[in-house]
Amino acid sequence: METLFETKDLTIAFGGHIAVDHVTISVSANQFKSIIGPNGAGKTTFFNLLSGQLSPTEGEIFFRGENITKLSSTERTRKGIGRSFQITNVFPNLTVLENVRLAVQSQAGIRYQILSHFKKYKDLEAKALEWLEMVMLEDKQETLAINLAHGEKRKLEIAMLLALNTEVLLLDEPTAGMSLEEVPAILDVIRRIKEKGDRTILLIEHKMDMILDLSDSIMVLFNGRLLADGTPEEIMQNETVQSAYLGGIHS
Amino acid sequence: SNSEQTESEGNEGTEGTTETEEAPKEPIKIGLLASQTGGLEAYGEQTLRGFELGLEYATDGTMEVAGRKIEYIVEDTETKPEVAVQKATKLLEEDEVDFLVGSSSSGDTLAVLPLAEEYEKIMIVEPAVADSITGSEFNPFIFRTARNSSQDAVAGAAAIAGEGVKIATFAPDYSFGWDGVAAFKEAAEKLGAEIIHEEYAPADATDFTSNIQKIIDAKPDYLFVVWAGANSPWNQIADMKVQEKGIKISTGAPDIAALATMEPLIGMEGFTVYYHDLPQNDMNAWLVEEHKKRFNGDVPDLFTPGGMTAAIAIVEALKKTEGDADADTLIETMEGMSFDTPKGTMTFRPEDHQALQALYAIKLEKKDGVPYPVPVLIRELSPEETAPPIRN
Amino acid sequence: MDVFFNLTLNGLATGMLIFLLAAGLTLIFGLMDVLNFAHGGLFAWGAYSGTWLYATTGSFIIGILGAVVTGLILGLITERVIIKPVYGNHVQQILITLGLMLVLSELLKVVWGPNQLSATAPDFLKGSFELGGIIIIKYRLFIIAVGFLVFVTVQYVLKNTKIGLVVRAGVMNKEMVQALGINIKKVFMLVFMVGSGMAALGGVLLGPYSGVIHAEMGMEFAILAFIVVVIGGMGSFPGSILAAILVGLSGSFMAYYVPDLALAANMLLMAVVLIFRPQGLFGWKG
Amino acid sequence: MNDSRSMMILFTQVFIFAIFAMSYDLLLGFTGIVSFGHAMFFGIGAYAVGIFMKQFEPTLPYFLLAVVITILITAIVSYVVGLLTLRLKSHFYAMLTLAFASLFLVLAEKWRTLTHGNDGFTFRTPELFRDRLDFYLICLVSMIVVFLLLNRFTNSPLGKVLQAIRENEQRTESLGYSVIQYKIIASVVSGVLAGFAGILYSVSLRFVNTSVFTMDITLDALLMTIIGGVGTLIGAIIGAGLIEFAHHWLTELAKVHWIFERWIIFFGIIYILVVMFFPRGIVGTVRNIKMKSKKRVIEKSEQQKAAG
Amino acid sequence: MSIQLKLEDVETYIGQFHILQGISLEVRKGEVTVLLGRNGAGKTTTLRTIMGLNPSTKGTITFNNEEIQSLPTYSVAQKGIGYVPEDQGIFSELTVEENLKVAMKNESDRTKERLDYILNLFPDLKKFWKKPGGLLSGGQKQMLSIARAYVNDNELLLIDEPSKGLAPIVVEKVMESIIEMKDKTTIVLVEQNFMMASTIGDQFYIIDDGQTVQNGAMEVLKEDDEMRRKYLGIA
Ligand SMILES: Nc1ncnc2c1ncn2[C@@H]1O[C@H](COP(=O)(O)OP(=O)(O)OP(=O)(O)O)[C@@H](O)[C@H]1O
Ligand SMILES: Nc1ncnc2c1ncn2[C@@H]1O[C@H](COP(=O)(O)OP(=O)(O)OP(=O)(O)O)[C@@H](O)[C@H]1O
Ligand SMILES: [Mg+2]
Ligand SMILES: [Mg+2]
Repeated sequence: METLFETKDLTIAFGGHIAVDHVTISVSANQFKSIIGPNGAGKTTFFNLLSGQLSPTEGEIFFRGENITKLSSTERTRKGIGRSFQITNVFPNLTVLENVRLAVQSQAGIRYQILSHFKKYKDLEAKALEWLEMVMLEDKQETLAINLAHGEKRKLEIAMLLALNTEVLLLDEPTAGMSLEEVPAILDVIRRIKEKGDRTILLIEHKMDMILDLSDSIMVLFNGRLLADGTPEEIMQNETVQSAYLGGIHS
Repeated sequence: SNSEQTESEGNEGTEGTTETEEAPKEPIKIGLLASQTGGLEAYGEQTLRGFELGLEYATDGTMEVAGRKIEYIVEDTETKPEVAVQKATKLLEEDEVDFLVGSSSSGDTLAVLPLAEEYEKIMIVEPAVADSITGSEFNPFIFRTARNSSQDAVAGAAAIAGEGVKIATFAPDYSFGWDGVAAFKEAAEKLGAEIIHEEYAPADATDFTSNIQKIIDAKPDYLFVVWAGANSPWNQIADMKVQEKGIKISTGAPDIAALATMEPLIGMEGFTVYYHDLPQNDMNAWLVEEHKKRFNGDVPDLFTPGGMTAAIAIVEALKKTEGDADADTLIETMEGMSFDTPKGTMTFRPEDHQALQALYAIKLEKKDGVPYPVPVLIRELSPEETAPPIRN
Repeated sequence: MDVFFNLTLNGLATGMLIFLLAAGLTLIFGLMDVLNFAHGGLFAWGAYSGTWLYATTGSFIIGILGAVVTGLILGLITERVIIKPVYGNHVQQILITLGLMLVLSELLKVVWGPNQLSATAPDFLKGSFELGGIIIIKYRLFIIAVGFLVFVTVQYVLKNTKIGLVVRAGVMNKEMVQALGINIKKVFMLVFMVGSGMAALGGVLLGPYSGVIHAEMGMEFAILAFIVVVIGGMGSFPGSILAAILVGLSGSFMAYYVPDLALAANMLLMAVVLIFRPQGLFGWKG
Repeated sequence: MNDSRSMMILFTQVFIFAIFAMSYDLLLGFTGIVSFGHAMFFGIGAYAVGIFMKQFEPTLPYFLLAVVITILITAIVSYVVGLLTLRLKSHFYAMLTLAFASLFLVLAEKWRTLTHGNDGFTFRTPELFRDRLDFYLICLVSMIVVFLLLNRFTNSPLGKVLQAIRENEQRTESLGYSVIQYKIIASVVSGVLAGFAGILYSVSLRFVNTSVFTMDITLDALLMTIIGGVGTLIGAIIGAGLIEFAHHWLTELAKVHWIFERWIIFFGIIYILVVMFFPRGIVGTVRNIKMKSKKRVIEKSEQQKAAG
Repeated sequence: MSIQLKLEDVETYIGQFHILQGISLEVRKGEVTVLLGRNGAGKTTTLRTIMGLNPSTKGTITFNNEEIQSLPTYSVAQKGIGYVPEDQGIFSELTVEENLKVAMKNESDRTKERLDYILNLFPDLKKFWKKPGGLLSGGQKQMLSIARAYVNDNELLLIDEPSKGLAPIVVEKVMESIIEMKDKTTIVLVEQNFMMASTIGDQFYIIDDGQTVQNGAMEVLKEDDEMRRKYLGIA
């Protein structure tokens, strides 16, 4: 299988605290990989390094063989690495539709257009609506994002990522706080994307059933270090994972 | 075109006939620009009071000259050039004034000067002090009854400069200060003095001790201070023991409110534009008397006689033209015109229309019953003596 | 060497004076994050009321206390009427406090007239003495002492009570602080009052420093206070005092050694500090 | 007729400040950047014209040259200032712009051969601007053109990204927009337009002095924008009108009744009342009310549907 | 068992939106009452209304036989009600220590004891004692938020989705801690993790469209597949 991206000795330290510690992985195209690990293990930080929110103190990141370590998050998004955020991160005083439309607009490469009036971009809006329907948020399209309930914000977050239509999707606890009823629906969306087979997905989650259900492979971070990387079965057998992460519930 | 309009309107009632005594004449209108709000509002108030009294005095209370009534309209410039221009335009366009008088700040006045020329109306500048008003920015419609920076400087120099005297200057770091020092330097050097140090400080500074330190280091005989504005250095000059180090201080005495802050400088010799008991003449006596009567016992202040002078200059000129307010006629009349003022006789110099006037060499003294140091006359500096160079 | 000492001492004193002016703003702007453009109005009211009280009663202490009380009262009214509706909204704060500033400084003229007033120190603080070539101005020593005292007191209170924390927490998340059982409105009101009282104290102490007070002094010194709070790092008292002393010293030394730049001294200092430390001297990172 | 002449001058002033305030709104309302130094661009324009008209000839070619120079300088300065948004956040950025504007003020004060310091200087303008009616029309047209341009600009895809930056800078970046470039674009457009307003201002006065670089000028823009309603453009125009006219009427009243002699108090009270009754500025609040009543109508009809 | 908290027909508007349209519930002392419902149903708003953060417009809220619906938030909190908000409400520029310090009502030995207990429960917090709250990981923030509500002796705790973002082993610990303190502290819990909700819950209420539509003992819900499917979308 073709390797889509890889990290070499990826490391970041905040002051004295090493949050990600020499992590070397490679992810092949169209794979579904999950990342698990205790709170504070460095999962989100690892995403931040991949998406360019943070730059590493050491190590490199390659995307399709190209070294992208020095690229900004903007450039990485344009290259095809999109992400969602663990802490809801939307445009609070814009409507739900406008939020998604901004993502669609970026995806369409309409960035510095001044002359053509925005209203002409009906199809952008139509596309944005499609994404909203996909996450079951279409009836909230005129609501300001700040007024959404928590779970609704999570859905918006996902819609914005999907609208970017990037080849790589980095999903940071997409369903945290989402209701029991809707988790399956969102999982469905993710599954469908996976099944189309043209996306590479990295997922951070603490919901083990979901991870086991979706993942081709799982990597485990512990104190910033890569503890294990393997198939779901292998990982579930891992002693440390059992005792220090899952605890009694899954044993 | 505007003056045509005024005339045709003025002639409406008497169309076809030559002017006769009985025909009711249009009033003379004067537009007064002054700061009535903001930092300079005290100056504005002085000018206004003086002007009102001046009109009364000059017309013997009739408020008429050559058969024409005199009206005046006051506008507040707020010490902002753009407001000054707006208000001046309003006076010229809407009220169709025949004269402008003003204003309290040099900046406002400079902004208005071109309007006088554009509308061909006489503007009496009072009490703005910038040299450039009758210098580089001069136009023939401008007459100034106020003294200018150079006159101040000449007076200041006359009070202290002499052969071999070493002088340091201290002034705020903006046009007013630079102008004042430059003019002083010229005048003082003419008298044989030497300017050994020029010190400037931001006008709004809190701490002047560094500047004073440098002046002390320069060891002059005199320190000549050009200062205006509320934030004054007098306290710190006293605290730094400048006088104890054998450096005599000199400056222009300001208005009464500011004199109150000059307690530490008692004994200082300098000059002033006006203090109410300095000029000894009937008109000044009248001014002091009337002013007290009208403004519950207050005496006229630094710029009150200036306002009065501006009024008198207008009335005197109109008397001479028999009520004709045409600018060209007025210019011809006023150039070289001498007239009496609370400060004695003044003369509009023909070249730059600056009124030559007396200033006063004074000493600050403590007087019983007066809550501020009082300027006491050393000698009157004659108009000829204080005549500034012509620079237009 | 004498010159150096003179410049240092006077710069330090001026710095302390500026600190006194900025201390109230460090609370109101730095800690509470209220862009209070009317702060200068409080200086001026402190200065006028204090100077007037001193002149009428003959007691400098009464003057100072009177100024502080005036500041507290004005602070109370201001907080209740003007600031309370606009917490957390900088745009509205700018407009409403600028309005208040106009009202405050014009009212001064209604009460005390448009003229500047002279302000003097009491006799025991008047004048100066020389100590081996160094001129020491008594009032400046007094200012240094008061400044130091204010700094120590405030620092002690902030370090030994939760109040500073509560205010900062309240600015970040007002609801949560209340959900923790704290009446944040009352805390804000008290802190605002104290800040206003300190502004008035700065104002009344400024009077004898320059010898005059005038209605326009407010805006002039308010900008200086804002500079100090920002380059010190928002809400940090050690930052404010350091920044104030830097402003004082740079003013003093620049006026002596590079007089051409003295006019720009404060702004240059601020530009340099901010370009090299974008969060201010004692600002938190991030 | 005469009365309207005087009004005309007032309106000219309104138009000029409306342009200035709109340029400020682009920063404050649309991009979320607070600047305390906007006067620097205004001043650059004002002085460029003044100096050219004074030092050379008051002719149209020189005027145009002054315009070009203004555009160049304001563009360069606003580019640099815009770059600094990268480093400095909120208050710190605002204060830095204040420092820059103050340095321009000092420069104007000190470079006396050119500027005559704070006394300033008068100059003649090209023939075209001498008639006040013509100039009034020029300013009116300029304001309309600037409004239309900015309206188009802010409603363009680019403008939408600016609003996104105002809302959440970091998120905008991760959507694939290069935030700093947008901020610089906004800064430059705003700076150049402010410079243009400065040009018109000094032409209207035929005089320029250091007051064009002062904090007061920035505050004017700030107040007008906020009173009208930030992020609305039209609000900046209404704000400019309101402030200029309130000012005009209050000073007139001062002559009529002594109560208004301290008219500045009433001026201050107006600001306070605007915040209390129009918390989002006049346009913002009115729009809000309209939107609410529209929603209510929709809700009602929905309820009726549900009931029916 | 006595009823500690009671809501009767509570309605709440946010702006002009009618969010709560009739919430009635009874919370018994020493029990864990779980609020369930889909996204946007009004669970969070219910907790916020109890806290006085979104004041009710109708109905009564009684806590220990005292009506509290018109009290300001801080008074409600002072009555002994602790709150863990859904968005964690961390003071991001304050350190972990300072976050806890703001929350502490006093510095008694009892508080210190509780602090020890908390730091034992969440060792991460001890590790990052001096770190600004905003820099913590998502789960660590959640721990801090819970910890803030735990430092005081509260009679009632309102906890909004505590398990969100926590590693399974930590969820377990939180569950244990809740069970442990049940006898002293009554708990109202909003929780999407049904495993957790059903394990520790005694009573349940289902909220739908701003109304309480079902309630009963947790045991009942566990058995009733139909009800779960209808309101919670799970079987
Ligand atoms: N900007 C930062 N500065 C300092 N420390 C940080 C920063 N970001 C993260 N950390 C620290 O790095 C560690 C890893 O954090 P990270 O957010 O990656 O954890 P995580 O694995 O995503 O945890 P969780 O499951 O709780 O979300 C944590 O201890 C956190 O406090
Ligand atoms: N400030 C607000 N303005 C307008 N509507 C709001 C506001 N806050 C919440 N809402 C709406 O109120 C409804 C209930 O919100 P609430 O947060 O109580 O739901 P919830 O049950 O907690 O949902 P979740 O499980 O997603 O957290 C939602 O539809 C939400 O959109
Ligand atoms: Mg995380
Ligand atoms: Mg919720």
